[in-house]
Formats: sequence, C-alpha cells, structure tokens
Amino acid sequence: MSTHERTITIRDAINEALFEEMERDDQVFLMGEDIGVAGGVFKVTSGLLERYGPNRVIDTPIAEAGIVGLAVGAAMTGMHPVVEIMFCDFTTLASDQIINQAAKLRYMTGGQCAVPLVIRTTMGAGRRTAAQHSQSLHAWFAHIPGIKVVLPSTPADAKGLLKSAIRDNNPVIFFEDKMMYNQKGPVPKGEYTIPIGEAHVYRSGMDATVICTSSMLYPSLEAADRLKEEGIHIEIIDLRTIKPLDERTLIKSAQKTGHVLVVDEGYQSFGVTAEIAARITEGAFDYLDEPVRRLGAADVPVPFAPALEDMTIPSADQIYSVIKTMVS
Amino acid sequence: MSTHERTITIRDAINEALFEEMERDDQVFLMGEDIGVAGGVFKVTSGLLERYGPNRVIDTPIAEAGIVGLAVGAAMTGMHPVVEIMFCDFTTLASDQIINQAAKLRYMTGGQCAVPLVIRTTMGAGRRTAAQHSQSLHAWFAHIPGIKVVLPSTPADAKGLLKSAIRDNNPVIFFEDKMMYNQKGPVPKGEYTIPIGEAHVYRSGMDATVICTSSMLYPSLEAADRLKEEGIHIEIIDLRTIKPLDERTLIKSAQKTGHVLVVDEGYQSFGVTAEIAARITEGAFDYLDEPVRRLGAADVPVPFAPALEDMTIPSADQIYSVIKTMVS
Amino acid sequence: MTTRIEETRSSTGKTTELSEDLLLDMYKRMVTIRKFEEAVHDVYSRGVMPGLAHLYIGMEAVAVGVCVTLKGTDTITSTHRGHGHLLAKGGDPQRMFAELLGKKSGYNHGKGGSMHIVDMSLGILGANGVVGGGLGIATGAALSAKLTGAERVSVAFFGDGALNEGIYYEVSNMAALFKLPVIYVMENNQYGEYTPSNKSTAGTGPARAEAMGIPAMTVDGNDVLAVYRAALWAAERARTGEGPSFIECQTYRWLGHHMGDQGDTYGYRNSDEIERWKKKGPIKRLKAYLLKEKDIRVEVLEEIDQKVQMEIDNAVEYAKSALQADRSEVFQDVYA
Amino acid sequence: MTTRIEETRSSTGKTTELSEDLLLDMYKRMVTIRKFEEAVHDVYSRGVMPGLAHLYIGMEAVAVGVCVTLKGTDTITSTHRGHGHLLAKGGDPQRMFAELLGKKSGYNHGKGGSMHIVDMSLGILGANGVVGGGLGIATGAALSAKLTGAERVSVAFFGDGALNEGIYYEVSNMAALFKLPVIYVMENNQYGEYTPSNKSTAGTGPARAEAMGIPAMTVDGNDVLAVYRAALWAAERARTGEGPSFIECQTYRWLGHHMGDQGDTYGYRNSDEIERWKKKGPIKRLKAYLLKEKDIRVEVLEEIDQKVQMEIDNAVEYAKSALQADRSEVFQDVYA
Ligand SMILES: Cc1ncc(C[n+]2csc(CCOP(=O)(O)OP(=O)(O)O)c2C)c(N)n1
Ligand SMILES: Cc1ncc(C[n+]2csc(CCOP(=O)(O)OP(=O)(O)O)c2C)c(N)n1
Ligand SMILES: [Mg+2]
Ligand SMILES: [Mg+2]
Repeated sequence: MSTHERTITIRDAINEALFEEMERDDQVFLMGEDIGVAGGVFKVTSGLLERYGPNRVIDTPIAEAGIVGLAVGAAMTGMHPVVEIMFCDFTTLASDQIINQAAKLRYMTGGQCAVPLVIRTTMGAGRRTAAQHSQSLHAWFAHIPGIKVVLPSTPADAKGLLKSAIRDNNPVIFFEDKMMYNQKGPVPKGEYTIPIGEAHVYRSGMDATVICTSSMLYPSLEAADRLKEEGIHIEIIDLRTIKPLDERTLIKSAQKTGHVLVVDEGYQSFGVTAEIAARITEGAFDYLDEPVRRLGAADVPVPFAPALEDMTIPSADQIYSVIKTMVS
Repeated sequence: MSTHERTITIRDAINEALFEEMERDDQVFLMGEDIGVAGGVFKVTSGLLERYGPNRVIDTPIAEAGIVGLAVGAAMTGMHPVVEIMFCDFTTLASDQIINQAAKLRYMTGGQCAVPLVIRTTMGAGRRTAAQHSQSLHAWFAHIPGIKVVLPSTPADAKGLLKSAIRDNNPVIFFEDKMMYNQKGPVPKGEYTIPIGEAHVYRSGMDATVICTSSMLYPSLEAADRLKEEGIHIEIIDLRTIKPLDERTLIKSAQKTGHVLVVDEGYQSFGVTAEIAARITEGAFDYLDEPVRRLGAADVPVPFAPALEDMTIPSADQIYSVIKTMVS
Repeated sequence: MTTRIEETRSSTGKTTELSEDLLLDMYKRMVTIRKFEEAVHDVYSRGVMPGLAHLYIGMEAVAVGVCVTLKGTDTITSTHRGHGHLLAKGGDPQRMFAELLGKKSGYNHGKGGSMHIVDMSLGILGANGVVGGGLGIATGAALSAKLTGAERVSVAFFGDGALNEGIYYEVSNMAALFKLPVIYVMENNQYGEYTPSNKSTAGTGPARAEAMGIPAMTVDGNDVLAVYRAALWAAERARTGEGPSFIECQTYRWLGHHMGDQGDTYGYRNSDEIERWKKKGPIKRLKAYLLKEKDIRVEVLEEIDQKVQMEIDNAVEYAKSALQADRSEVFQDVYA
Repeated sequence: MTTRIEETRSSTGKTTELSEDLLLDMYKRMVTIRKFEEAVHDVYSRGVMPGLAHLYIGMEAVAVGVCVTLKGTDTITSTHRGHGHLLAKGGDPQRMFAELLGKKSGYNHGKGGSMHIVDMSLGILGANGVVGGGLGIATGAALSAKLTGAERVSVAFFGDGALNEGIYYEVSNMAALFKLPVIYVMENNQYGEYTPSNKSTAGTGPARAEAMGIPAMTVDGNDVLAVYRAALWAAERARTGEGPSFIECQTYRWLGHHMGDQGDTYGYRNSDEIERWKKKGPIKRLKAYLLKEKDIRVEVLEEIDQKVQMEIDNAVEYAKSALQADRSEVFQDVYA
C-alpha cells in the first residue's frame, strides 16, 4: 500500500474507484435505478453523472432483469458496464440474466466471448427493513461457475477490489454491506488495486482462527479484542472474495490454530460457512482439534423489529462465546 | 408400505400422485407451460386435462415469474396450486416470487397467511442439452428459509413425497431428475404418503456411508455393488429431502462407519454437499476417521458434448474410487 | 377506451347520485389516512420508528376512491407505500401503528413493519417491499376467485415505477387471457423514487394495458369521485366476468420518497411543482365539494376531523406503550 | 403504424427495384437453411446427434429477409431455433454442424451445441436456450452501439412465445426510452411449443410495441421480400438514430417443436393446417417469383440448389469425421 493514506468512508472509497475507472477507461459506464440524478439511494454514485454525463451514467427504469440484460449485451460487444442493483434481494429478479447468461456465455461459446460486467449490490441486515430488503445472497452466486463474488469490508479493500473487478474480464458481483457505507478507514492516496481471490489475514494469532466476510469483520474484531484481554489470541481472516476462494490461506491458518470459526451474514444453512468449513476440514483434518464452527444468519426471513432482527445476525457476543467454548 | 406393489416408472408415479391429489382435494390445480393439451414436455401430466378440465389444468404463456406469481396469490387465498417449471434453470426467472414472496410471506406476516404451493421442476444433466438446460439448482432453494426442498429418487418415493408436498401448508419445491422419468420401481397400490424430511437408509453397511440425492442413488448403488464383491459394505442413504434435512440419520450413520461420502448433482462448490459435510462433521467429529468427502458436479457450466458432459457428473467409477481410497 | 384526464377532471360536478353517507365515509377514510401519515411523520422524525416509511400524503383519493367500491371479501394488494391502501380497506390503525413500531400486538407481531402489513380477514393481502411484488399475488387471488366461482374482486395497487417491471406484463397477459376479475390501479404520482415517470416509461400505462386487450382509463387521482366511478366501472366488469381493467390515477406524493429523504436533497423536483400539486390536494378538493355542492355544514367535517384525530392519537399511544416484539417468537412461523 | 398482413401479402409484385444478385443471394441463403435443416433431420433421425434440435424449416424467409439487410458489423441474437438465423448471417455450415455433433472444431468446441452457437466475428451474439434470452443481449448490443457512436444495428429474433416473457417488456421499454438501434423481429410461427399463439398472447406483438412508442409492422413472414422491405425500414430507422422498431413475421414451422416430437403426438395441430402452410412455403414462393416475375431460368436455381447441397453434404461429412470435443478442454474457459 501507498504510504500516503487518508481516512475515508467505504461510500467514498467506492465512489473514488468509480471515478478513477471511468476516467481510465471510456468503455466503463454505469447503469442502475436512481444512480444518476439522485446519486444513488445510498449516495455512492454522487457526482458521476455531473462528470461523465448521461451516456455513461444511465438512470434506468425499475427493471432489474432488463438492466442486467442490457449490461450483458453491452459487455459482450466491448463495453464494461458497472450495474447497480439496489438491494441484493432484487438480484433474484435478474438471476436468469446473471447465471444463465452472464456467467455461462464464455464457457458455452468455447471461449469466443467475454462478459466483463460488474454488478454492485447491497447485502446485510441491521437496517430494520425486514425480510425483502435485508438478505445476503452471496452464497447463491458463489455456487455458480463463471462468476466471481467479492465482498469487501474496509474502505481500502472496497476501492482496490472494485477497481480490480472493473478491470476483470469476467462477470463480478460486488457486495456492499448497506450498514457499512459510513465505516471509515485508511485508504492509500495513489493508484492501487487489490487482487480478487486473496483473503486478508487481518490480525494474526495462535489460539483460534475466525474467518469472516464483509461486515462480520467488525464484530469479529470486537470479540477478538475482548478475548485478547483474557489472553486469547485470535487470528482473523477477512475473506474479501468468496469466489475464487483463497483456500490455501484458510487451511494454513487452520493448521496453525486447530480451532476455526466461520462467520458470515448469509443464512447459515446451505450457505457460505458450509463450503468454507468443508474445504478447511478437507485440507486440515488432522490439525483440527474440533469441527470447524459456523455462525451464519439465523435460518429465518429477517424480521423487522430491532430486538428480533438483532437475534438473527451474528454478534460480537456470539463470536466471543463460541470462541470461548472452543479454546477452553 | 402397502403389500400390493406394482412396478411403474417415476413419470407414472408422479402422474398418479397428481391424479389422486386432484381427486382428493378440489383446491388442488395445476399450472404450467404445455402441461395441459400436450401433457407436459416430459409427459408427466398426461390425462389430467381430459379428466379435470381447463380450470384445473391450466396451460400458461411462457412466463415463469408470472406463473409462480399467480400461484402465490392463489395459494394465499385458499387454493393449492401445483406449478410446473419445465427446467429448474428457469426457476431463476421466478426466483423473486419463490424466495421473496412465497417463502417469506408466512413469517413476514407473523403467521397470518400460508402459501401452500408446490413447484415441480426438473434437474440433472446427461440429456446433452448444455449449460442452460442441465442445472441442479436445489442448493439455492435449500439456502432460503420458508421453503421445503424435496428430491426423490424412486417411483415409490416420488409418489409418496409429492402427495405429502401437495398436502403441505408451505411452499415446496419438488425436483425431478429429467433422466430418471423412465426409471422403474415398485410402488404400493393403495393410498400412502411419505413424510417430508426423512432420509431413507437405502442399504445398510458398516464400512462407509454414501449419502446421495436424487439420481445419484443409482451410480452409488452401482459402486456399492462393485465394492460388495470386494467385501466392502457401503451404507447408502438417500436424502429424499434436503430442507428440512434429516441430520440425525446422517450423523448416526457417520458415527457407525466413520467414513462418509456425499454425492450430489449440483455444482460442488457452495452446494448441498458442503452443508451436509459440515453438519456431519459437527455431529460426528470424534467418530470420523477422515474428513467427509464430497462429489458434486464439476464447477463448470454443463457442457454439451457427451464426452465432456459425462466428465462433469459424478459417476459410479468416481464413487467407487473415492470409497476405495477411503476404506483402504 | 382510454379516457383522457381532461374529461374526468371536472367530473365532480355530475355526481348527484352519491349518498351523503358515502361521501362522508370517503371523507373520513381520506382524513384517517392523512392523519395517520402525519402521525408517522411525527413519530419517525423523533427517531422512535425503525426502518423505512413511505408516506401516502397527497394520494389519499386513490386508495379511498377504489376501496369504497369493494366488499369485505374483495382483496387488495398494496405496495411499499401501503398505509393508505390498508386504512382505506379498513385496516386497524392501532395494530398498524403497533406494527410500525415493531410491537408484539402489531399486525405482524413486529416481524413485518411498514412494508409487509397484512390483514387476511379484511382481504388485505399485503403491502410489499418488492416493487411490483403485489401484482402476481393480486392476479393469483383473482385466479382463485375465478376457479372457485367466488364473486370476488381483486385489486392491485402499484406505482408508475412498478409499471416497468416485467412481472406486470406477465401477469396482466394472463389476466386478460383467463378473464380474471382483477383491477390494476396504477398510482401515477409522477415519480418512482427520484425518476420522473416520463423518463422511465415509454408510452403510457393505459396504452400498454389496451395493447393486451385490457380496457383502461386515466383519471384525476386527486378527485376521489373520479377514482370512485372508474373503480365502480372496473369492479362491475370484474363481477360480471368481463375480466381485468386498468385505471391510471394521476396524483402526486407531497413528501419525500421515504422519511429518510424529506429534505429532498436529491434534486429531482422543485418546490413550485410541489406547491402546485398541494393546491390540487385531494382532501381539500373533496371538502370544497362537500361544502359547496352538497351543502354539508363545516361542523360535520370538523367533527370527523376531530374524531379521526383522536382515533389516530389513540393508535399512536397504544402503539408506543405496547409490548415490544416477543423475542421468543423469532423462530416461529417460518413454516406453517 | 401497424400494417395489416393483408396489405403486405401481395407485395412481392411491386419490388422491381431489387437486383437479381440480391434476389439470388436470398434464394441461396434460404436454400442453405433448408438443406442444412434437412441434414440435421437426417442425421438426428439416425441417432447420431446428441441433445435437442429445433428446426427452422418453413421459416427461412424471416431470417434471410432480415439478414440480407445487415452489414457484417451489425449484430443479431437468435433463439433455441437458431440455425436459420446463424446461416442467414453468414455462419459457417461446417463449424455449425461440427458443433451440433459435439466436435472440437465446432464453433463452441462442442461445449454449446445447437442452442448456443456464437460467431463473434460475424456479429452472431448467439443462439440462446432461454426463451427470450437474446432480447437483453440484443438491446445491450444496441446500447453499446449508441454509446460508442458505432453505426451498428442490432437485431433480436424471438418467437411468439417469447413475447410473453417479462424481459421483452423491460428491455424494449429501455430501447424506446434510450432510442436504441435495435430491431425486434418476432417470428410468429403460430405456436410456442404446443400452445397456439392466441392462447398465450392477449393482444398482439405490434400493439404491445406501439404502446411503448415503438413503430411496428406485421408482414407475411413467408414472403422474403416483404420481410426484406420491413427490415430495410427498421434498419434505416436504427441507423439514423430514430430508435427501435418491431416487425412481426407471420410464418409457420413445418416440423415438430423439436426433433424429439416429430410424430406430433401432442395433439395441438392438425395435418390440414400444416399442409395449408406448406403450400405457402417461403422457398417455393420466392422460386415462383424468380421464375415468373424475374425471368430467371430454372437452371440457375437448380445450380444453386446443387451447390448448396454439396456444401451441406460436405459440412456433414466434415462434422462426422471431425475429432470429438477435447476432454482436456472441459475445465477451460469458465473464466476469461
Ligand atoms: C424490485 C425492486 N426494485 C427496486 C426497489 C427500490 N424501490 C423502492 S420504491 C421504488 C420506487 C417505486 O416507484 P413507484 O412504483 O412509482 O411507487 P411510488 O414510490 O412512487 O409510490 C424503488 C425503486 C424495490 N423495492 N424493489
Ligand atoms: C425461459 C424458458 N422457458 C421455457 C423454455 C422451454 N421452451 C423451449 S422453446 C419453447 C417455446 C418457444 O416458443 P416461441 O418463442 O414461439 O419459439 P418457437 O419455438 O415457436 O420458435 C419453450 C417453452 C425455455 N427454453 N426457456
Ligand atoms: Mg411513483
Ligand atoms: Mg413460436
């Protein structure tokens, strides 16, 4: 990383990445609902319409399948669309386009075409917006060959990974946690990218490994801080990308600590935590002192009432308690 | 099971279940593309239009989201729709309806309504129809709370489970392997149902456990037969339902054999095999002699050419070899 | 078949046939919505209400004009901006407000919040958080009415933005083919979030409906009587087996898209426009009609206003003091 | 704007402006499609071809009438019934047939098969296995033409069945709003699988397009010259920035929905109907026109027939003897 760093929010980091990549490459353009005049409902795209005009920052009708459909066609014919789907809950409206078209075209055609397309979307509960606006459906896309799945947790990663995603020649779905937009962190000043497919050992430790995705980094850190006071040293690995999955880093850590907890905000069952647990178990079986533990979102539609919603999302308390039972 | 059995195909078994349930309950009706006049492209619904008329066997336009949308509304208002989505690849066009509406309505409304809806669809490769007609996307739906996921492998199970699905007060997605329709097997004569959520220990054995879904039963049996000749006795568990998952049966078997292989035709990564492996590992860690092994479909879009396609689907050979390395 | 908006705009003059009771009922329902939404505005602004709230102020005539033509067994589906539809169809302000505050005695036990309120006993098949999400459900409810021979009408309220989701097209095509008793009520409040309707919609809603053989009409959505007459026409068609109808109601939302953007920093409309529409406000308009054309005394209306205000105040008080959603219910009702 | 089919049906009489070369080119392309499909029929019937094959026989005038108006850089998207479009746009019969047989030298190295053939160098953005799957891609290709200022036309071929998928509505709305250079060519072959178009579609394709402000036309899709003229009109509109157009071509598929249902045991149409349409066959019709109105000698056409037959025979031979898809490629090209 560059030595010149500033402290900015994830929102601004993403906004910067969009500016820089649009500046760098004429083929990059944005499409989505209210991303132009309004600057996006999460204000992530502000200023871009003013700078690049309505041909490169396109306000669309409310039509998720159509938006992604157009983006696929544009990507096949030389452009590099960056599409915003406001909530990942609504990627379900475009999932045929994403998985049957975007993800498969290259392979089905024997490599004749590429679909360099980025879908930015939001994930995560905690906003008290109930079951249709709070899902984290990244496991769905991770299941599908032909697409990459990125979910950063810090401003620096968000910027560097989005830039990589935009330069990637494949469809990439980029999950932004909606509660994290105001999260601040240091971001290098100059040009940089972060490679897709590399997990980040955020903190090292010998006693147990916590593998987390997206905003789950923060309760993990909180739990780790508390555990540290008790002399328990946790290694924290922020996945950053789930497809491709940086299996090696995970297995190495598991081999070192022998205790692993995976934390993710998708529904726990048949979700991301299962695959990670399975891969680690396959790769580090003889080193594990106990099964890989998992903490996903509860297997219920996300409820509205704050007290209920909070029960369904993995918390620092839960992480703390699970680790405690593991290392004791 | 009844003592009076006949040998019929899965196609006929499903057809019988539909007849019987439509006869039993006026609220049951069918909707789908070409299910009426044509009797379904796989001929599963033949005869039903003639018997129950166009109000209860409804040929629809090609509009998957619309079909499921109507079914959700009908289910909420007292009907029991059984919808056919020709290929599960096209459930992606209806996935908003399935997961944001059907699966969540009961919970979101605090239990005020039920959505008793069955979606019959096909899964499985081997038909040489390439990447958009060969997927097995059951893992997607298993990830979503509020929906049940059933995937039978024998005529008797297909009939009994479909009848249970139709009587269930929840949305149920019912996967039929398109290569299995001609599979024959004994089916009881009288009225019977098979409960959703119970795995079937298809064959018992002490040396290793193979857990399989849908058509993967058949290569598993083939491999087991070969292994038997070598004195290796495999326990075969046919899951039949993946949501809810009959964890207890799986764990019990794992505790007994210490060696487990999970075989499924969905893409391996972030698929069904991972969750099953994780649950077994959590429940039987101390009994396992090695990590739970997994065999899913290769993580590639399903290719067209037979020689290539066959490489991507778990085969009896592969199952045989994996078990051999496990028990030796 | 499309009636241009100009033709219906002046229609309040010709409605001598409506009883005073009905007119006052409409007035009361509209005031109920207005005061409910004002209360939401107030409570939300104090930071007491979690989540999102999309207010219906300015659009009251649409929900009320349609719902007064409906019977208890008729069904509606609503939108993310659902409070108005629910109240117009008879929803209980107490249980609604309790739901908005995430309380156990809320309609959905606090699990749904503003965008998911349902009352099956009143035929309210739900607000919906997915734009266009009610269209399939409403059309399916109409299908079940047809299949069971129930003489039930199903109404789908949806926005000008929702018109561009493919689902509308898929289900309305089936409604036309199967002659289903459904009414598509398009609330054209000129914007979907921050995008003007003419930037998101090529052609018009009514033209699109007619292209599928669905008779359509555009009415002044701030004129409750015009909406009412259109709904009567459509409901009559539905009840007599003539199939679906489409009504576009031209109206306007006075406030931001949701409570979180009241300042209107999104630069998509100007205050002149807002003022112009406020002058044409639906409640003001009905009130003037009642006073001038129907010779109703102002005290009668004031009494209604006060009664409604009390009812809403009570609902807010009730909701505030009600028990929080019950944590023991968090894993309940995922499955039936 | 909709031209009724009756008006265009007799239009072949008025086309004195077309050069003989162009007419013979059309003839040749149509015969190429016919003979290619006959070969598929033959090879498939012998059990040599894996998977599904949806034949285009009877519909040749649509693909050819449209594609002869296109330049090499113009793009098309096709359907599950794609061979005709691909050949009309210049696709190589050898590489196509090799693909159908799952061979390494097939267009897609055997990974795609009949429903996924692409030739990016010819602007063929692909057959598609999802009904309506080409509509988004075609509209997106038109968007990229507009954004880059390329004077490129994008054509989406799709069926009467596909018209009812919501995606058509979503993307054509955007095409109209953004004035994209796209032509929607609806092949109304009267059925989607086994369901007659009038049972699946309320209203008509052209009416639906016009409701979104997209000029539309219905032509006799068995009259290649009528299709050609409609396509010229639409392509001209596209090239001059006037936006999308819609052409409905009334035609018929002679054979089953796919090779697996040739016996037509699905009871959805009768042989009278099939015979009636065969009499109106597009190749027969063009041939009659060339012989009678254009005084072309029958030998000229026969020579074309023979040449094409040889070319197709060669393609089949080539494909049969080509190497199987390469197992070592099975995990390649999942990602770029
Ligand atoms: C499928 C989907 N896409 C996007 C959104 C985000 N969203 C919520 S309301 C809204 C605008 C809806 O506009 P309109 O239908 O006109 O209703 P209005 O808000 O004007 O009442 C959008 C885009 C959503 N909830 N669902
Ligand atoms: C989304 C989707 N739904 C269903 C199918 C199955 N299917 C294949 S072709 C077809 C009929 C298409 O009809 P039409 O668009 O009229 O084209 P035609 O076959 O007549 O050329 C159907 C339903 C599919 N391939 N994709
Ligand atoms: Mg609106
Ligand atoms: Mg057709």
